[in-house]
Parts: sequence; C-alpha cells; structure tokens
Amino acid sequence: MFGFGLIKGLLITFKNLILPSRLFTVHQYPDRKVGPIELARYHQDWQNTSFIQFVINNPIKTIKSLIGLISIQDRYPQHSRFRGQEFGWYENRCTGCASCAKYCPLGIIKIETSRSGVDLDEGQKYKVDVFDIDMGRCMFCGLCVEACPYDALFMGSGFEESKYFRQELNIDINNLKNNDTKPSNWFRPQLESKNYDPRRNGALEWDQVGRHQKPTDTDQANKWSKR
Amino acid sequence: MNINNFQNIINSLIPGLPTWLVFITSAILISFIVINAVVITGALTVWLERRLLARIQSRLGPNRWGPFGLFTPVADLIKMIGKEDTVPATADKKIFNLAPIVLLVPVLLVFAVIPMSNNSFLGQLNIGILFIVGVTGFNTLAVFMAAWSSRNKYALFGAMRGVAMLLSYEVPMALSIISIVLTTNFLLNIDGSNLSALSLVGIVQAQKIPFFILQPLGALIFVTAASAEMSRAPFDMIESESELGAGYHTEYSGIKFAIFQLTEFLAPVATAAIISVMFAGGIKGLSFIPGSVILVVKIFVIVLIFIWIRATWPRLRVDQIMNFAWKFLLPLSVINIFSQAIILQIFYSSDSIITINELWTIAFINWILAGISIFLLAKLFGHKGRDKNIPIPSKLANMEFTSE
Amino acid sequence: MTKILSTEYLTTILPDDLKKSVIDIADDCLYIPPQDVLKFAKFLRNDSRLQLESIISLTGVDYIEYFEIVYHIRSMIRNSSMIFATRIFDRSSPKLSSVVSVWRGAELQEREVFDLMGIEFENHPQMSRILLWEGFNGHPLRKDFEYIDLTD
Amino acid sequence: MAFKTEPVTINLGPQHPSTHGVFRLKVTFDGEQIVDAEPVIGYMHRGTEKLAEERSYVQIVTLTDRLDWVSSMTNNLAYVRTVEKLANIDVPIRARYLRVLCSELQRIASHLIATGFLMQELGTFGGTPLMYCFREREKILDMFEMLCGARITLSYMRPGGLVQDAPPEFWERLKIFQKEMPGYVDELESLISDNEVVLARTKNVGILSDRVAVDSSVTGPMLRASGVRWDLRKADPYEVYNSLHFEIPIGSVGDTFDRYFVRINEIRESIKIINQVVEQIPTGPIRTEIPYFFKPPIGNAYTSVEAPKGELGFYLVSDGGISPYRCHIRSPSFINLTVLKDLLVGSTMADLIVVFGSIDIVMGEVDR
Repeated sequence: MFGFGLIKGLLITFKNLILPSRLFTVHQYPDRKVGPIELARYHQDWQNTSFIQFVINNPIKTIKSLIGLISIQDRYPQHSRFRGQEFGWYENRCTGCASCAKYCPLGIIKIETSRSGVDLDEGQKYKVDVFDIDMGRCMFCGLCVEACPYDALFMGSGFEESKYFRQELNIDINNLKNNDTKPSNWFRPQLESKNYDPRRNGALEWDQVGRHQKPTDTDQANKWSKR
Repeated sequence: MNINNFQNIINSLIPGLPTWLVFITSAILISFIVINAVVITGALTVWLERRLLARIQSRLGPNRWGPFGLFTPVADLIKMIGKEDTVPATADKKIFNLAPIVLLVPVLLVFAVIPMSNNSFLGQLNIGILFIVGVTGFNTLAVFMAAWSSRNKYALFGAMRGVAMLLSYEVPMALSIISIVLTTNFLLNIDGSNLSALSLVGIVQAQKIPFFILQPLGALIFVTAASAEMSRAPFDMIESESELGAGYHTEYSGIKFAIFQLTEFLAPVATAAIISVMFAGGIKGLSFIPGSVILVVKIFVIVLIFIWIRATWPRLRVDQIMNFAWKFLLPLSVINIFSQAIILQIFYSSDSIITINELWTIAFINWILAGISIFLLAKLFGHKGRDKNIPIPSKLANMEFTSE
Repeated sequence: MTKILSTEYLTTILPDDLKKSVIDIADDCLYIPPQDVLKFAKFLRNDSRLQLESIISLTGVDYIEYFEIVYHIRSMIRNSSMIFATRIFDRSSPKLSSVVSVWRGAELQEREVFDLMGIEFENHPQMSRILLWEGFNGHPLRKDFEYIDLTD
Repeated sequence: MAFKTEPVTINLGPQHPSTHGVFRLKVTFDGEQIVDAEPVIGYMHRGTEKLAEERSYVQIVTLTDRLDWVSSMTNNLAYVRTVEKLANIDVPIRARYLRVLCSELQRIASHLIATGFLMQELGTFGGTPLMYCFREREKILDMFEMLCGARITLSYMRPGGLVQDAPPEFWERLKIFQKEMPGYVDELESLISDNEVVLARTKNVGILSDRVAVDSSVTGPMLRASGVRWDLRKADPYEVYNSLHFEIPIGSVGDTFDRYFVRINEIRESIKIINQVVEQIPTGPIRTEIPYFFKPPIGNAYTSVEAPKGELGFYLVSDGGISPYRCHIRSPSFINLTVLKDLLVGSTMADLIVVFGSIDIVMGEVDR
C-alpha cells in the first residue's frame, strides 16, 4: 500500500545486484571471460605464488583481463550419469543379440549378424556386420543401454555433435569401433562404484567396464557342463 | 560551447566570410558534433541497460565483443543495416518511411537547449522549457504515423493506447513545469537576475538547493509523467511485448527498426538530461569539477534509476494508466501549483530577501505537504493492499468424507 | 481414500426405469444403453446420495465390433467415484447424446472423441474437430484407420 | 449517446510471444474489450495415444516425458502407476519415497515456471522474476541430472520402481537445496506479492467461481484458487502421501492473484514434504524386476495423480498383449481450457494475456 511494496521490490532487485552469492548463474561455454583474480587462479600460480606476484610477472595479461579481453577455456559441469551422444560400444563384449534394437522405442538401431566361425564352449559366436544408429531420431532415453545384457553398449557424455546434413548423424559400426569410448555412468553402477567420470577420466577398455570379472575358461566350462 | 563560439572561431580562421555563411557552417558543425555525441551516448545506454538488467537478473548480458561487450551496439547496428528493409504491401509507404524520422528528430532537438555550461548549444534560448514541451509533443504523431501506415492490427492497438496515454500525460507534466517556473521566477526576481524564468539556464541559476528537494511533489509528478511520455516501465503500454508483439513498430525492420530502437534508448537519456537540469541542479555541484562532467554524471545516475525501475516493476494496464494520469497525477499537480503559489507569496511578502535557511523551511513544508497529499489521494483512489484473511474452503469438495 | 462406488450399491439406489436399462454389470463398471446415457447422467448428478458433480475423464475405445464410451465421474463432496460405459454397435455413423448439459467438463473431451474416434455427440454446442484440421480424412484412433505415409 | 464501434478480430497466435507454445486464440475485440474468444488447438498434435498402441509398456514411459515437458516426473509417475495397477506389480517402499520426492521437486520446478511466466506476461521487462525462477529451477534440474542423466525428458520411472538409486552427491545437493529454497521463495514472494502494480493487474481479474470450476472439471491449482479444497494427494493418497503431513493451500475468490498465490504456497508445502521424505526414507531395493515385454492380464485401469497442473490420469486397456490396446491420457491442461472463454469475455486485451498465463498450460499436454 502507498507504494511500499514497490520500494520493497526495488530493494530486492538491488540486493540481487550487489550480493556476491547471487552472482551469475549462467555458465559461459566453451570459453569464459575472466578477471585478473580468476586468471591467476587458472594459471595455477595461485598456490605457488601470490596474486601480486602473478600481476608483477604478467602485467600485460592483467591489464587485458581488467578490461575484459582475456577468456579461458572452460568445461561444462555435468554429472557422470549424463545421457549424451556418441554411443560407446565394445565389440568384444557384444554378442549380437540385438536386444538394444528390440528395446528401442523408435526402432532406430539396425543390427545384422553373421556366423563368425569362432567356436566357443557355449556355441558359435555371432559376428556383428551392421550396427547403425540413426542419431537424427534418437531421443536419448537410454532404454537400449538398459537392455544390453552384456554391458556392451553405453551412452556417451558429449552433446555438441551437430552436423550439417542429416545423413552425417547416422552412426555406423566403423564410427562405433573407432570412437574413444568414454562411457556414461548411466545404468552402469559398476562404473559409478569406481568413481569413474567420463569427462575427467580417459577412455575405458572393454575388460574394465563389465559388471563382473571375465570368467576363466574353467569356470565357463564348469558352468556349461552343469547344464 | 555554443553556436557563438563557433562563429567566432570560423571568423578568426577565415576572415571576410559573409555572416550568413559563417552562421550556416557553424550550425552544421555544431549539430554534427552534438548529434554524433548523442547517438554514441544512446548506443552506450543500450549496452548499459542490457548489462545492468542482466546483472540484476543474475545473468551476464552481452560480453563477447570488445571489453565487457562494449562494442555490442556496433555489432547490432551492422546487423540491422544488413537486414532486408521490408515494407508491407498495403502500407502507406510515404508515411511509413517518414515515421522513424519524425520520432527521432525531436529527441535530438531536445539536446539543443540542454545547458552543458552556462550556456546551451543553441545559445541563450530564453524559452527553453517551452521548446522542450513543444518538441517532445511530436512523438504522439510519430507513433500514430508508424502504426496507421503499417496497416497492422497489433500496431494500431499499440498506437491507440499510446496516443491516449501520451496526450493525457502531457497535462500533469506541463503543470508540474509551471510550478517550477513559478519558483524560478520568484528566486530570480529576488536575485535581480535578468534571466528568463522559462530558460533552462535560468532554472539552473535559480537552484540554490536542488528543486527535487525544494519541490518533491513537482519532481515526482514530472518523473512519473516523463517516464510515461517515453513509454518506459511501468508505462510501456505502446509496445507491450507480451501482448502486442512489438506494438507500433511491429512491421518495421532493418535500419528503420534500428532508428526506433535508438529513439527508445535515447529517450531516457534526453529525459534524464531534462530532469537533471530542472530538478537536480544541472551543472551545479562541486566547484572544482567542470559543470558538463557533473551534468553527465547526473544524467547517468538518473538513467540507472530508470533501468533499475524497469527491471523491477511490471506494466500497468491501459485503463489503470489513464486513471493514474487523470485521477492521481492531475489533482496532485494542481495541489502542487496552488500550494507553491501560496507558500511563495507568504515568504515573498514577509521580506524581499530570502536566505538559504528560509529555502530549507520551504522545502520542509513541501515535503510534509507532499506526504499528506499522496497519502490522501492514495486513500481515495489507490488499491487496497492484499487481504491476509484465511480463505474459507468451498462446500463443493470434502476430502475427508468417508461414510456412505 | 476416494471411495469407488460398488456396482451393487449403485444398482440398489437406481430408480426402477434406469435399473431395468442396465445391460451389463462388471466388477466396477455399469453398462448403459446409448439412448439412456443422458437420463442416467442426470440421475447421477442430481441424486442427493451420489452428487457426482464432475466428470474426470470421457474416452472411447474401439473394440472393432462396437465402440465403448467410458465415463469416469467423481463426487468431490462425497469423495467417491464411479465408472459407467456404453456400447455403440453402429460403425458407419455412430451417434450418442452429449452429456455437456450435465457435466460441462465433457465439452472438450467429447470433441476429442469425435475427432479421433468418429462418434458424433448430439446436442453438443460445437461438434467439430479439435486436434486435427477440418477436412482430415478418417478418425485415427479407430482400429481400422489406414496410415497415410506423409514422409515421402 | 450510443457510440458505434466495429469489432476487430485478432488471431493471437499460433506464434505469439505469450502463448506458451503454438496456441491460437481467435479473439474478437470491441475496442479493448473482448466480446468473443475461441481457442484453436492441435498445432502440436503428435498422436501420443495412437503411438502408445504399438509400443511396449516400458517404451511408453519415454512418450509420457513429452506430454508436459516441464513436469516429466509426474507424467512418468501417473503412467507407471496405471501399469502397476493393471498388472498388479508391487513397488518397493524406497522407490515409493523416491517417487514422491521426485514429483515434489518437479512440482516446485513447474510452479516456478508458471509463476515466472505469469510475471513475464505482466510485463516486467527482461523478466526479472522469471530469471529468478529459472535460477532456482536450474538447481532442481541439476539434481535430476544426477538421478537419471537428463534434465527435461527424464524417463526415470519404470513399472515396478525406478531406474537407478540416487547417487550420494544427490543427497548432499538436496540438503543445500532444502536449506536455501525457503529463503528464495520468501524473496520471490516479497518481490511479487506486495507489489502494488501486480496487485492492481491481478486482483479481481479472470474470476472463476467454485461452481463453474467444479462443473467444468477444472483441477489443480486453478481449482484450489477458487476455494475448493481438493487435492488428490490428500483425497486419494497414492504412494506414501499417507504418512506425510502437509496443507492444501486454497484461494479465496479465484482470481489471477489467487492462482499465483496458491502456487507459491504449494511450493512451500512441497518443501515441507521433501523435508519429511528425507527424514523418513528407508533403505532397500528400488525396483521390482519385471520382464521388459511383460503382458498384463486382460482388463482396464484408470489412475490419476496430482500433477502440478491438475489431475493427470491414464486410462489403459489391455488385451493381454505386450502393448496396450488403448491408452487414453486425461491431461489437466486440456480440460482446464474449457473455462477459458468464461474467464476472458468481458475483460480487456491486457487481462487476456495475464489470465491465459495464470491457467498455466503446456501445449505438449493439450495437443498430446
């Protein structure tokens, strides 16, 4: 009443203007404009030398950062469970069962298999000839990953895979083989328990990502002979 | 810096030129400088407004091009120029093309009479305040021209609202100026100065204490009416973007749209200039700082307040805006004129010399008067605050009902 | 908890003429002939023991031999709900009386059923397509709807 | 003197700054007054119900994300509850608590969006309240990312439970959220609720009486703003709402301000619920393993939950196959539109936008 509410509103916006805890919530990506303090911290001189020493050593950089001309590379913060693009696939783990293709709500996974000629104890292994994922229609629900019984398929963690043509969005078996596999932790508790972070840690090999250790040959023989 | 200085300089550089040629050359030169300076200030205001709004909202705002994104207005301008300049097929093309110019020119003209030193650019115009009121009245016409010629229903809605609003806010604005002129005349008469009470230089001279302290009610009315005149929040009815898309300039694109944008961002600067001259003492302030610097600082402080308000308050509805003008501001300004006249007459008749202390007494009386009249008028017309009663549940639902 | 009115209870309180017209009783659903729907709806709403004042959901199911229109209704005063349904065997031009005059909440839902299932509701204030455009051929939620491939 | 005027018809939309998606409103104005309004919808009709008929029960979860994309959690919940009722699947108690936690977080996020956009339509330029709302919502979305790797289209729930248990860093973040959020809500409210301009714009605008609301099957905050104390979480408690204590905020007259105010108070109640859930949540499994292509018995089921926008119900008919024979979605946004014309006729253009914003619809749910 009598405009007091209006003045109260002005005070709240003023509070947000000056309080440091309300500083920018927007993340600058992929590079970030920084001031001298953050620049010094970024250069790792913060621990070894003081901020003043950094200023003395790099006067030009300091002045440039003061007038807002210095930008540093930055990473987007995201959780290791993030369901992203660039599927991770391990040929050694895949049996060609095509569960992922069946589970996909959109039917965008195409798998063709043939006899591999490799005889295992439990029977002949399939060889996966075609493994196409039409990423242009993928909605990253992760059901294919949930379906995979042998932990061969993983979601990726990237999100900046835009292309100029729709056809380029298709992932085929060569892409999957050649990719650096940095699997997302989504639906893979075994990776989570190891504190694996796809954005920080490196690529993983096929024998590191399984739910179980690889059974020895005798174990496998026992298992099948008991049936 | 004014036109006479330029004439002197040109005369001394090239002696023997005819007087009319010297006058024209110096006029073109000075207007070139002033217009460019003003337009650059407008561009800076765009940047300032965007950055400050963003900061208030915990965003970043433009920060990519140049230090702190200072060159963003330049990038915007290049983009605007590069865009196709479309004209609707059914539009009245002459008026359509003329409207942005009619809107821009009055804003630039205002700066001709702003006293940057003891003199204004245009020289000693002794009806400066009248000039401003007359010139800014043009924007009503320009808004209607733009909307009518573009044959767009949204634009027409905006213009209809705009014309009604702009016309009604002229009245309290002019009335609040009258009270200022009254006071100025009174103070100048006592000083024995021969300046006109209608000239802005005279108004600045008369401010021994700033008029916003001496006349709080007048300042309040003027600021409110002026922010309605330039259609800024909470009175941005003309181009209420959530309702009408873009209001009167819906159909404009390219450089014409850029002119509309420029005008929109120049208007606060022009208004702030007028307010700082009329109510905040203009070039007066600390004696060791040049007057023009003080004026620019004052202008930017007022622009910051405008931006702050814009970031906080929602928009009023059109009928509420009209009610506010006719039922609230108009009575308030009439009260203001009468009370000023009476108070000044009392103090003038007691003795013909007025001291600073007496001025402070007048200011004190005015503040009390302003508080009482705002309180009473708000009681009469204002909205009752929200009721804090606990609402009674309707009988149409009963979640605990269990028996058959 | 919302009480789901049992069909036994409902059949005991129905007036005689309506009781006769009930054609089938499932464990939580009463089946009504199409011509009695409006009468039935008026009774459910106005009876002081039921006060079923708002319609939660109205939908149609295509069982190929017949269409089933299912009404989920609720009383907010008594915190109870019930289901009744009707079957329409006419497939070429199915018609049903609208319940908008009883429960206004059915207005958009009946239009939706008309649009997607092709059942015309009589005495509806505005019986026109709502989700699809005027001139669309067919009713997509019918089981015999033929797909039109719009991709090529 | 009778002043002759000519009505003007304006198409608000399908593309308009404040139509929450592709929504068209044919409005006839007499000056600034509205004499007729007719909503035209269907621009975003994607045939979710038809698509569901040829997907398995688990695959439909991904479709429900895309109904009301600002509250995917409650959509998932409504759907999986119907499947569980249809197929008699039991859900572990920890999963039930987590479901409640998620849906209350989602309710806060959705109400923040509703409030923010209502303020945006009132015309705070640049949308200061909107940005404050987004700032808080962002924290909730970050938590959802920790839970299930996505921020909007979550697909977190499955028939029989949830996909994955919450990671430890989720609980840490939730603790901070619990501590900070009440302060932010207070701040938001004091920015908006006492503002004279907001009061002038929203008080006594678009009044919906309780009688009309109940007749028209309006649900959610819109119904409660009209003074009808009805909430499915209390009236028909699902999951673990029985063991949680909270109030049902109601409005007094049913105007736009009440609709806003009910939402703000519901955010407060949701925070209360979250606090209780964090205290009570037990340890244990979070998922009953069921086959992916499972076949529920022949029959039908209807269940509904209290989604942020109102009662969201699913009606599933099973013929014993791997996919439902019929899937009907009772979406609150769609049915709340019934009263749009009543609210609009007689008010002005500026009120139209505000009233429309206060209904809080999402086109994905209206058109399905």
